[in-house]
Amino acid sequence: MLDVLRTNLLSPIVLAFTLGVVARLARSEFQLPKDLYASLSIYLLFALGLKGGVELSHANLHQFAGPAGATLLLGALTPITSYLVLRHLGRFTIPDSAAIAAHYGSVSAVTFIAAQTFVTSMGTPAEGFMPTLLTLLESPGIHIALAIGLLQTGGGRPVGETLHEVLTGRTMVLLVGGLMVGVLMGEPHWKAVQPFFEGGFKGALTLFILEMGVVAADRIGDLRKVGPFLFGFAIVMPAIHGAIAAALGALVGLSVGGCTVLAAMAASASYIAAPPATRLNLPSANPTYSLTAALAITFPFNLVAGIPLYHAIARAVKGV
Amino acid sequence: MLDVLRTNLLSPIVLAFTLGVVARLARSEFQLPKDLYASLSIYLLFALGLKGGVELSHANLHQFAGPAGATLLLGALTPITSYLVLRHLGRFTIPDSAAIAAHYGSVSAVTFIAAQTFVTSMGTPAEGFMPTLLTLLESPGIHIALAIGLLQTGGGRPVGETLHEVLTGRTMVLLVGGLMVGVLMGEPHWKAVQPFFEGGFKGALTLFILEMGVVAADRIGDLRKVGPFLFGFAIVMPAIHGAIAAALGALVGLSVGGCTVLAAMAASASYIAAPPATRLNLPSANPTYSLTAALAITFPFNLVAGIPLYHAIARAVKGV
Amino acid sequence: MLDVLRTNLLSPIVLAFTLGVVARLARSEFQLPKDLYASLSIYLLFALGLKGGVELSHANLHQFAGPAGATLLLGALTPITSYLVLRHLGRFTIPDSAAIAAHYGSVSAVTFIAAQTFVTSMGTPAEGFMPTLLTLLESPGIHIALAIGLLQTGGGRPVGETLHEVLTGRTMVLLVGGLMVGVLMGEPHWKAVQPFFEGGFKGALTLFILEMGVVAADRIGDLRKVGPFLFGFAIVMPAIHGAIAAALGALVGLSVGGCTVLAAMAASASYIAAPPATRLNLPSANPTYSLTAALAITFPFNLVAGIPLYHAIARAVKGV
Amino acid sequence: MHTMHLRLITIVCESVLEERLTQTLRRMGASGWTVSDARGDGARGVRMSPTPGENVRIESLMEDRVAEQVLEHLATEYFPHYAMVAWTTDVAVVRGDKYKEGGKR
Amino acid sequence: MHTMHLRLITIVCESVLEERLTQTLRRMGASGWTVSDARGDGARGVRMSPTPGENVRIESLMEDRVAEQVLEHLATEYFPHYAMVAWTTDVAVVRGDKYKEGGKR
Amino acid sequence: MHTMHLRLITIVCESVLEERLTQTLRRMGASGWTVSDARGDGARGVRMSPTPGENVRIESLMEDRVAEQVLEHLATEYFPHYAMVAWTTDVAVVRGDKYKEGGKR
Ligand SMILES: Nc1ncnc2c1ncn2[C@@H]1O[C@H](COP(=O)(O)O)[C@@H](O)[C@H]1O
Ligand SMILES: Nc1ncnc2c1ncn2[C@@H]1O[C@H](COP(=O)(O)O)[C@@H](O)[C@H]1O
Ligand SMILES: Nc1ncnc2c1ncn2[C@@H]1O[C@H](COP(=O)(O)O)[C@@H](O)[C@H]1O
Ligand code: NA
Ligand code: NA
Ligand code: NA
Repeated sequence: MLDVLRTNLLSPIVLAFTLGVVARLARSEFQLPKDLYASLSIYLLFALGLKGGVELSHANLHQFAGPAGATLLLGALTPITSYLVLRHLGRFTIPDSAAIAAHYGSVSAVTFIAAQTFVTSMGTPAEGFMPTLLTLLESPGIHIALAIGLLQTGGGRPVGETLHEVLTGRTMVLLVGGLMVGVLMGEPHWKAVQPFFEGGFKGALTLFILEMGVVAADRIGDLRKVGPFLFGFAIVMPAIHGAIAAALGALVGLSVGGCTVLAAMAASASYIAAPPATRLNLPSANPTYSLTAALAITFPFNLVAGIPLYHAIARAVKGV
Repeated sequence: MLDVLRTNLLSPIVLAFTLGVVARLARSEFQLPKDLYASLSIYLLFALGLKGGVELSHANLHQFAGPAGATLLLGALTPITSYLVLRHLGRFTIPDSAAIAAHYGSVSAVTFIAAQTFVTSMGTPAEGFMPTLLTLLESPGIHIALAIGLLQTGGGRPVGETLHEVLTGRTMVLLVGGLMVGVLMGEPHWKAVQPFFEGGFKGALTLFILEMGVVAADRIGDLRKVGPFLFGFAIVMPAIHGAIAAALGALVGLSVGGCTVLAAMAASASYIAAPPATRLNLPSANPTYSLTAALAITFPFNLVAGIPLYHAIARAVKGV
Repeated sequence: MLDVLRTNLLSPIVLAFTLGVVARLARSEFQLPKDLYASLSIYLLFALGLKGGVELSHANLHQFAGPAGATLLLGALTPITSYLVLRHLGRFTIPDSAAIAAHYGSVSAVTFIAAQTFVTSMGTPAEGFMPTLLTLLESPGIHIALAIGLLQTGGGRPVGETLHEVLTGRTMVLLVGGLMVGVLMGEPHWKAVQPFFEGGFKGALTLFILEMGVVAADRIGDLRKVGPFLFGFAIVMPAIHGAIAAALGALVGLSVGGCTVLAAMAASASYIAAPPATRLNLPSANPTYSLTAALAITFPFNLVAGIPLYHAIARAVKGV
Repeated sequence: MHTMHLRLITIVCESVLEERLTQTLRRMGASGWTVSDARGDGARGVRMSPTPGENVRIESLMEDRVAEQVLEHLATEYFPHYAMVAWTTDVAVVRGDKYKEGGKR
Repeated sequence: MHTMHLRLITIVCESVLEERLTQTLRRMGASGWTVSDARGDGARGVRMSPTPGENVRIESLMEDRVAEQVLEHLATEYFPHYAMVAWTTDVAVVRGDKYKEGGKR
Repeated sequence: MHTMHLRLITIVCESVLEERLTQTLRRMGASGWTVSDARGDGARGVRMSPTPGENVRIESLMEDRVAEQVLEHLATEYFPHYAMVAWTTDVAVVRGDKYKEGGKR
């Protein structure tokens, strides 16, 4: 376990994140141009989708139903546990509890990618259909959490609008679209675009995560505002969700790698799809809470310690 | 032929275009950042030029005169046929006819690239000097069409200005410049930059065409405004121009691949160089007509059906 | 030597620079999108740092002290010689002399990269720790020159601010940070990101330098304003600094490649870190002087003739 | 030159509101709008997007009466919740009819 | 602080016109201009570039008399053909001489 | 709608000054500012960055008195050295207290 942690700490991803944090703490003005950040994220998501699609076309689809069910279950469970803990233990307001729950009920694609990279380098690659699970997990949690918040406060704009925004957002278009393109085009065509979409993947991810370090560190000043409860929540809740997901994954027959990645997904908090949806639907929720927790606490926790932890749990429950 | 069509339909290029269209029709807000779109287009044009230049330095130049003459002939012919058909059969105004003719008299670099990719994957690569022909075809058609329009209406700003703009525009600088750099640097230097300019080419093209799908679908609402005549024009005229070009190509000794690519060039309509030139010179022409026809009808037609069609014609006229 | 010059003139780097110049002189509007330019520079610096770090982890560190000392010496010497020559021979005002000296006392990362590329292609690669030297050379010269200027005029804002800006600027974060990430991650992790950071390097550099040609040519009109003295200075001073650095490099045991690169660094003039620092600290200095000299004279001089010259000098002093 | 007086309303707000506000402007009678990207800092200092300080700057020419209603609407529905400022300026336009509700479109 | 009154003309138009309009401003006597990128929607709704809604926003400080002439020129030469709006505002500047035709440059 | 009159100061300058000027605005009593990227040309025509014509456009709402002081400060400290223009406009805002020095923040 310690060895694994060390290997993980010296991976380009974790090092680049740390560099971004250090630069920001040294009050450097450094940041990626906005369009480069967006471009990298488009590239990463589309590459992920394409590769996932190509693998999906080889995948054993009768093994897919169980994991898909488990994923949807997690998508319903995690926003509810998050909401209950925040509202009743943390004494947050209804809008704040629902807004934070929307973030933790959804998923962070970068955490997913980091977990995929990690399990591959550990020699325990995940199933080919994992990116498909990612697309299943993104949206439900946001809607369940927002629904709770809106029902409790009795306000809200048409739910259809939000549903549409999330389902047609950048992540969905690129992931689901990429998956379909990948499934349809097959191996020979994939070979032609592989140097671009696979060869450059890890390097582009490194650059992207460098900026995530800057952005996360930018919020370190807000950690005070967040308070000790939310701080603890942002570490303990992911760990619990991760453990549940790893066990559930084992139950439905996922490999060690698959369990680890599913755990990382359940444990992660969205910071792309959830923020605008909550901002527009629960305007009285304080965005500082959810974004600081998701970006400055949970994301680095998962990157540095969470993923190796879920891997250990997955090995334990799989008995290897 | 059906087999070829199927292979083409499942190519990353056509699939990515379709994904962009579907995303837009589902009212997704997804689009590439403006600067990423521009960057990809710069990369593609420069890579095209460089590779073309390296190939040109090996090419059999005494075979070049015929194809060059054929290209210039097409550059003079296609704007005139387009203008006459639009004005006299379609009953468009003089400015509208001239503006649309300027688009169809010039050439779409992306269609050219798609055709190159297609013939290579069909095992019938085109001649090394094709990118040089592309540079010959871009400019004349625009000027001839604008000249017709301005002569007929008797207005217009100094023709030198427009000529200068097109000749020093992005496409020309990158294509002609890239060609020269490619010719001069030779093989060993090319090897050093090849991973960047060749390895990434098809992947970058896929991403670029994804956005073209979005942009094209954005104009689908304008198809009504365009009317049935222009709709038919935007499919039939390219097919005719393509057939003429394929025959002409065979006459001057081009290979099947070369004939196909020349046909795709003649059939394609510019949506980069022509729009600003017509907008500034023929302000009373309605840009909705030309852009919708070029982008939302002719471009996808060529991509999906036109290129395989020209290939079949080229095989027929070459008797293989 | 002539052969070397010819090979250099036909390298993609020099050809791309020339293309940019020619396009601009033909009054083309072509330029890279601002964000692409920034993105390429971020990529190049970070790739340089990473690769340097990986090499540094293999480097013979007891050979490092001498070159490091030599570099710091050059960082103190070059701004002073520049200032004295400009002020007393060139009769520039104090602020103008100091501002130009700040540029020539610092270093141009692109010139460094071009020199690295050149010596590698000559079969005389430089030491693995050269990027580390680059980081040592960037900052001191700027501060020494500004200090001279401010002491002489007796104004100025807190020196700490400027120091902080330069030390936490983009170049430093990416180079120093990249070096550290590279040292820490080691070979196996480097392999994973190498296709992105090494495979694409030369191609990306070519595109970047194309834009530098445009930017340099943009200032050709300002050459008149610069006057014959500064014109001569921008060629002769680098040559002298380069010769001194090559000799100093030989003295502290650098290889021919290392001497050449050190010379190119000393000879080069900063146009990224120095301009904002001088603009904010010496507002009465005319930025046209320093930028035109650095970008439109010294940079192309080094690229085309300087680097081969320093290579010849390095061979001479090393007696090979 | 015959000019006409109109009000220009300028709204600076979190970029997430762009779509919603321009639709609101249209619904309330504005004939058009212009948007540009901006960054800024103000009283609220909340960070509403992962990349902080991303604002949009929306401008719209309209009749005084419409401007009044828009300000009213913003003050009630948006000011309490969102990082936002808005101001109006007197401006002169040529062919002002275009900007009137029901004006030639 | 001694200030002076000038007119600020703001033109929002299709980006293809940027070069031509700034040259026109200079020719008609403006001492300078500022341009930023914008997007928008208006009465015309034509899409004039492959990527729709790409506008520029041009601002220029000038004397009232010059502003009149510029508006006149825009109204005759450009308004009928191009997607465009323009308005003028009264503003106060320091050292206004700089902006006068023939003023110190 | 109860509105209040304020001054909007607009500064267009070399982008290198952004940080310094916004800090100055804050120090002199402005409650916030909005910045967007711009390009332009003017009397000076010096090129102050490797990529020429990169300006920023800074806007800030403030009381008349503060605006006076800011203009004064710009005119003395910045105008002689930097490529820059600044102007002020009369605008109306809702809930103007927010923008007063010592106003609710
Ligand atoms: N006094 C001001 N002048 C100009 N813009 C302002 C001012 N105050 C706030 N803003 C802009 O409005 C946004 C939201 O402000 P606030 O709601 O005060 O946090 C800021 O990010 C600024 O872009
Ligand atoms: N009422 C308005 N207020 C602000 N900007 C407008 C308005 N109407 C049009 N515009 C801008 O002017 C451009 C052209 O408008 P139009 O000529 O009306 O199609 C639009 O894309 C908008 O950016
Ligand atoms: N008359 C003007 N109207 C609008 N903006 C101007 C004007 N003059 C100068 N500017 C802007 O201010 C910047 C600096 O101007 P200057 O100090 O005159 O060189 C220019 O780059 C323009 O963006
Ligand atoms: Na989650
Ligand atoms: Na054509
Ligand atoms: Na130097």
